Amino acid sequence: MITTGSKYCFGIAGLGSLGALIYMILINPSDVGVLALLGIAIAMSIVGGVTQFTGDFDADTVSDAITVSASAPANSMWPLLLALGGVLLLVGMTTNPIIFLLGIVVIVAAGIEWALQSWAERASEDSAFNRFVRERALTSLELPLLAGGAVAVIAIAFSRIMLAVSPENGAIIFIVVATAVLAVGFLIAVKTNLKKTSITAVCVLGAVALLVSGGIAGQSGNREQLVSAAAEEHYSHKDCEETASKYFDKNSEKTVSMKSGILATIRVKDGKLSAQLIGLDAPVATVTVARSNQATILFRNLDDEEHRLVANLGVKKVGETGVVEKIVDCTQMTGKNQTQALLLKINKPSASSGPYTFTVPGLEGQEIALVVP
Amino acid sequence: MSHEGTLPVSKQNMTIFGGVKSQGRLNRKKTAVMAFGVLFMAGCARDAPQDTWQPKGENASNINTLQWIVFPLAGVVGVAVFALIGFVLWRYRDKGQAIPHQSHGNPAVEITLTIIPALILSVVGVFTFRGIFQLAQTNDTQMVINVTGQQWWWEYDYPAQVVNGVEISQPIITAGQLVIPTDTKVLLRETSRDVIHSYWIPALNGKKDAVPGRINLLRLQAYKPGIYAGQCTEFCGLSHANMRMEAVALEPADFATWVANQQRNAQQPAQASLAQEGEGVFLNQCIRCHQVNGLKKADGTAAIAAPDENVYSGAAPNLTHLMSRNTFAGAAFDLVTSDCRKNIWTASPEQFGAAYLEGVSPKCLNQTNLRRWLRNAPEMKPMYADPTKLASSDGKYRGMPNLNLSESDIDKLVAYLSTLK
Amino acid sequence: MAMWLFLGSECLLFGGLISTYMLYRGRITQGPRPSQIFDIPFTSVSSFVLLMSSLTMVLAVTSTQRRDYERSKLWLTVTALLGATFVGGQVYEFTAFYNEGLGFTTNLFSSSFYTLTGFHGVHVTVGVIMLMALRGIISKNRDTGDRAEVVELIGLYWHFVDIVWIIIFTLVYLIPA
Amino acid sequence: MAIIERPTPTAAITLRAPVTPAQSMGIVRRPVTSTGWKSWVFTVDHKKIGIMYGVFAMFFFIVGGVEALLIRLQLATPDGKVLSADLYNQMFTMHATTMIFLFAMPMAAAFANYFLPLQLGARDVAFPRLNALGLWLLVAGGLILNASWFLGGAADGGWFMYSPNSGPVFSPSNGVDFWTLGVQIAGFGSLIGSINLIVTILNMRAPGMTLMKMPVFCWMILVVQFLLVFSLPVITVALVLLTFQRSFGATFFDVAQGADPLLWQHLFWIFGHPEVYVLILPAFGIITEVLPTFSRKPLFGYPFVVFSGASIGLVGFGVWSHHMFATGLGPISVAAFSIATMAIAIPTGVKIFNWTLTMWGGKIWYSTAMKFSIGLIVLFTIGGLSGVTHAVAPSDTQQTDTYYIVAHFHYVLFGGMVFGLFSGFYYWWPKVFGKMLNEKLGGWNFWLMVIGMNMTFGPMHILGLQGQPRRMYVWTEARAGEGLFNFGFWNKIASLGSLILTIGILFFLINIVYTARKGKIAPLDPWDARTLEWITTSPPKEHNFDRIPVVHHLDDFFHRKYQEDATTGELVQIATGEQLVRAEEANADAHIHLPSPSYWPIAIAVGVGTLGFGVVYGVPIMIVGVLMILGSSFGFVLEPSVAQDIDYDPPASGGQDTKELAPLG
Repeated sequence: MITTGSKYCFGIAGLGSLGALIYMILINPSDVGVLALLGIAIAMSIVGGVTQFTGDFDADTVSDAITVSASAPANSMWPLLLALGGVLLLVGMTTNPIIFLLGIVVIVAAGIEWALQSWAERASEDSAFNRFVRERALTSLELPLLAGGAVAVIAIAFSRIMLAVSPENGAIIFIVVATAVLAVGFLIAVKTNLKKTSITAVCVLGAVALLVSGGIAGQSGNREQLVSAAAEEHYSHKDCEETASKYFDKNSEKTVSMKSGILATIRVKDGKLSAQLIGLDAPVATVTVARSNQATILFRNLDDEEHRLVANLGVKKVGETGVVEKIVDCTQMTGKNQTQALLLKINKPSASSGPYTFTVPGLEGQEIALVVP
Repeated sequence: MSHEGTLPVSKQNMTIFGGVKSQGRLNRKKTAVMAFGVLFMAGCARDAPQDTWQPKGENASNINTLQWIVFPLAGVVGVAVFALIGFVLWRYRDKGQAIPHQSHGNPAVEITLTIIPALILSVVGVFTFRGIFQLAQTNDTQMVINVTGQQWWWEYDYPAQVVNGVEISQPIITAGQLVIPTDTKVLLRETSRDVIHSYWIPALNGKKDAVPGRINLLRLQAYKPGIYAGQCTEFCGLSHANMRMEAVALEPADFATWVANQQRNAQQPAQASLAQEGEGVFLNQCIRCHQVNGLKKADGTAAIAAPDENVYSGAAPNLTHLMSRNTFAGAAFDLVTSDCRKNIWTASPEQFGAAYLEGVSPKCLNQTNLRRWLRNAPEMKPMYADPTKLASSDGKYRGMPNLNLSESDIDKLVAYLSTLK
Repeated sequence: MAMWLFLGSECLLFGGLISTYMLYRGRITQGPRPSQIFDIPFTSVSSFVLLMSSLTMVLAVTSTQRRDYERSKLWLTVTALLGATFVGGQVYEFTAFYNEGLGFTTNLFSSSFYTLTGFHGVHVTVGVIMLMALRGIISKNRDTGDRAEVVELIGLYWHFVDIVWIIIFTLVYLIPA
Repeated sequence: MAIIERPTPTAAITLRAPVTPAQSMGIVRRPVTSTGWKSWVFTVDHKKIGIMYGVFAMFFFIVGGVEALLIRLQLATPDGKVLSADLYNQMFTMHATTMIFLFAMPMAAAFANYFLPLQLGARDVAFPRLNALGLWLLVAGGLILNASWFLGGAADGGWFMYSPNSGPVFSPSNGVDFWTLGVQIAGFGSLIGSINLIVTILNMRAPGMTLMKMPVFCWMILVVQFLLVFSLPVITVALVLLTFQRSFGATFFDVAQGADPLLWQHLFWIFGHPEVYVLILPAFGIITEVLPTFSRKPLFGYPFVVFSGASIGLVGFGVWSHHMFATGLGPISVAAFSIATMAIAIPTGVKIFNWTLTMWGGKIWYSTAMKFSIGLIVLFTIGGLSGVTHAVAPSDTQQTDTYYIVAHFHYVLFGGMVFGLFSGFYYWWPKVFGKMLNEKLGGWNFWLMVIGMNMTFGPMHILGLQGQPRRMYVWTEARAGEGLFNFGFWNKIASLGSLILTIGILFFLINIVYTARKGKIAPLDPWDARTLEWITTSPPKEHNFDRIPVVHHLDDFFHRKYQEDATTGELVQIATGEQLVRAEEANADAHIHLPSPSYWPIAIAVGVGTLGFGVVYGVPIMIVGVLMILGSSFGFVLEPSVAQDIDYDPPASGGQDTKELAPLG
């Protein structure tokens, strides 16, 4: 015999699969929505199977119990939430997949809560026991999910606000929010005679303020500076000129963390360029780097002026027009007694478009040959 | 049969470790038989090319000295401990004696037995300390060679330098066989293009890993001319077992000859010969990865290989002087027939140089191996060369794929390759 | 006892991550460098917020020990809110960095930075969830065992996460590469 | 969420609501009255968990053994054709991984779980449900590791998984993903288990048992658990970095970005070297129980053995780089690690001397358990001495990554650890199953294993010194040397030896079956033993002890049986073990609280496993896994350790969690 409870579950499962089918045909067969609806269908059929199997919803005994039950079913907000979820689902289908997903989450949560609550309410005639059963079944899911949801909402809303305002104001807002939380906490702790309603009011107010400003900030988008940074890709290209560039050389490195596996060290001292190879004591005029091989070159500046090391790696043709472009790589501007590393991996031999050289802009006429056999 | 005076004893020592000690306790009565067996083995065992107890150069000799301290010491300690255990097991077996006195130990004995091994080890420690710094010395280097490992072969590049008065004016690139002059302190600068490999010529020195992004130094020196076998010893993927190398030591004069030859470009094959057709095949296929110095395209420009576009490591062996080496494909296969190989490997130090510099003569060429390789390389040496499975490595091969050459193309190629002296 | 051992183990976990970061922070072939994008004033504020939450956690522990459960609920909530604010600050920081061109896969600095601070952020988030759940448990009266001890243990965890952040803040943000 | 669980089950929790009898909780009831397979799957009893660890480990011992046999078969002849290069690489990777993570560690956990509370005189471990969680996480890890065989190939980077060879380019199959996840999950299980065991040892010893009156087995387990607690997080870091690299495109081991491949090696070996002691110390602990029992003499120099074990553990953290002598560390660090490595030989030597001197002056009973223990001393000494030869770093550069090292660590791990575990099997089988393993079959088992082991791994010393590197799917005639005793000869001997070894182990399996069918019922004190686990029935009751023993001596059980005669000073037997057990039963405690079974440990493990698959196969599965973990871990936390009355069907009116014991006449 199919019990009432499992009928309910199987019904939802059927609706879910129908929804999935419609969704698949109308919108997009590979969308995540289909997966979600099918997931609901499968989950509900499993729940239905379990209830059928355990007979917890057995209508015969339960209906008797209800008639003699002293406590009427408690007020429930789950139907309301279920409806809300349905609305979100419909709205989301036409507008935004995130709203759609939210709808699914709300429906699943409300459905499970409702189902288990109604089951628990019929579990016995003792309402305290019923509440206990419900809590036993659900708190372990409710607690972490609610807490996780709260963290997510706060973190996302807060970060949207911070992204929208300037960094200075952001820091101030951060301080203000934190202080407000602390202050309210201390206030409540000290003033023991505060009314519960006023506390609740403050909390609700805070929550609403956070959500609303977060929503507005999210709509208005990121602050100008971040938008331009994303669009212009400030740090993605290296400027190998003689003078310092705005972004690439901003706060340039002073030391390197690589100490091992240095192929060669190139120094500038008294305006003179010199190179030394690992394993050899005498300075060399040519640095040989094996083809396609990762090589680390250290650049050490011992002069007062800032310098950078540039590796000139021949030319390449760009596009079909045959415009020739130089291939260069370089370190940042390096101050006095500072060191920077240049990581090179050269795939083409110097015979192909060479010669390759190391130069330091500003020290004209000096170079160190770079041979890639 | 070994001619090294120290060898029989070292073998005996090794066998003590493998055989007698482990089973000595099990069957005391057979110990004598086993000891006899050890002597017998010591007489019979022939040298394996990668034996770690037959140093042929200064660094390996230093290591060997240390081995000769620690192995016998360990052997003596082992025998003493086993004698003690054997005695206890025999003496205190259950003969129906009363339950013994419940003694809980004797601190004086305990402390003595802690101090004795500590003393022995500190002696070993002093020698170890000296050995480590001896081997790490690089400041009297006479020659530098860059060694680069990749799946699954070694590339050697000799930067421009003057060695024992012989000038290497432009870099030499070769693969598979490392050629060094005798009695010269050679510094290898090891690195790798893909995964970690390890360079090991047991007769010349211990091993040192070739780590990508790092440069590790390893010093080699060979007393006498000869060919010394080695093998990659850091697991490096599919064909790790097939990644071998050989170090060839030549008298300085012979080395000069070798350098002069290596610096020459490849010769154009004779007009209208099979080899010239082979050159065409090479330009069509092989040049994608393999460089031959001096090879020109039909329009007269230099042909430059682009392994970086086809192979993940971005390198393939330079074949300009293929026939000057007697192995190929990461020293895994012989380029010479087994008879010719034997002649080179067993040549006396005086004759070795001439035998090696002769290269692969037409009668010595191992056609079977070379043709099999050209027909289907990954079948001979496992490599990641399936064109359908290259998604993870940017569509590039790791190793040489099957080129599906026709038999006539293979004939032509073999003719061409054998001109690359 | 078990918590102490667990935290000891966690020390090594963060130790490993911090060492990785220290090794890699200067190895940059492309993209922004740490000194170019860190916003020290902002991070100082968020560190301060996390520190304050440690204070409120202490208050929560003491009020639980006094069996003043109303206050302990209050302080737990405040701690959780401050923690959530910190997490929000981290989400902001990550988004801002990403916009400036520092993706997770951009360079070695970015991978190790995001992994280290992300791991810490996950620890804070787990802590906040535990705090909120603990508050729920207390109000539902559904705790198992000694309530004061439970709060104290979670407090221990919270302080640990805090101390780790101070170390990270010093090593990652304040000491220049 | 270990933190909320209470160490000791306290009295029943009172319910706020009055419970109407005759109502059960349906499916949300705890599995308190389960029978059959459910009584194992949901159990929190340390003995059942111990047995399950053992069965799991034994299964993977056989799996790993088959892998090893295939390897030996491949290498018996030059250019072997049994396995392809790819399959061979997977085989040796999984052989090591299986043997270390799925056999050795779980088997040690089996002994620790079963005997630790018994030797300490405790009713259970400190956190029984965490104990179950540790087991199920290990099972989840093991399944994930081995699932890779059927899902596109197992990991092929060696158990050391050196980067960059383990990166997405060089190992494109999912094998390495499954490997990293499996090891992470199994490692997490071990971490939980070790925290649990440390708390058990420190908090739950019987009254009177000071730390220095604790059996050495417990001491060794304590050291091992500390090693695990501090080394597992380090490998977790390494594995997380690798997972992020492989699954999310991070750059940690991307050399083109400037990464340093040695980072992996350092992280791995900071874990990997203590791991060696994690594997060997439990075996040391076992034979330190067996040797005194069968020599009828207390351990020689108990404090020295304890402190040498602890110092092995401590120094074990400072020697990891000796696995990296060939990686170019620089002479100063090589020298430092070389010396530290030699130093660790000293406490190990102390142990060997103490074991030998324990037998000195004894009355040695050559039971199979004793034979295996003596086998351990001898074989481990060989492994230890060959270890000293490569503590000498220059000499190590010739030996590392050759078969000499394979020989060394198999003497240490097979000759040491496996022999110790087998000694434990024979010694404690009657305790666990109430039947004696057959001694005659045991003799065959022992001698075939000794011969097989020496034939397999002995020749590998010679192979290594002759220059055969490890991890090669084929070896070649060209490098084999000439004469009779070349690679070919020794490889054949080794392969033949592995067959003999297999037969030896088969004898053990035969012995198990024989014992189960026709085995002799074990007396209560078959070995005239010395420690507390023998003061209860075999197999022990669910609550372990009828009365918690009060301890006065090291080897308390022995001292309850024997006393020195005041005048002659000779030992006189005053009671048999049997009498002591009966006396305990007669004076049994009236109320004993035991923790109740739980669904949650296995539920969490299923969630973690799902999360693992999600990392490989996509975010939706990950989310499902996370939700499962969240829900079940909160269920775990919110559940009292002892079941409530309403958990029973029909609900009890109180007291069902309390076992009422009828005193036996």
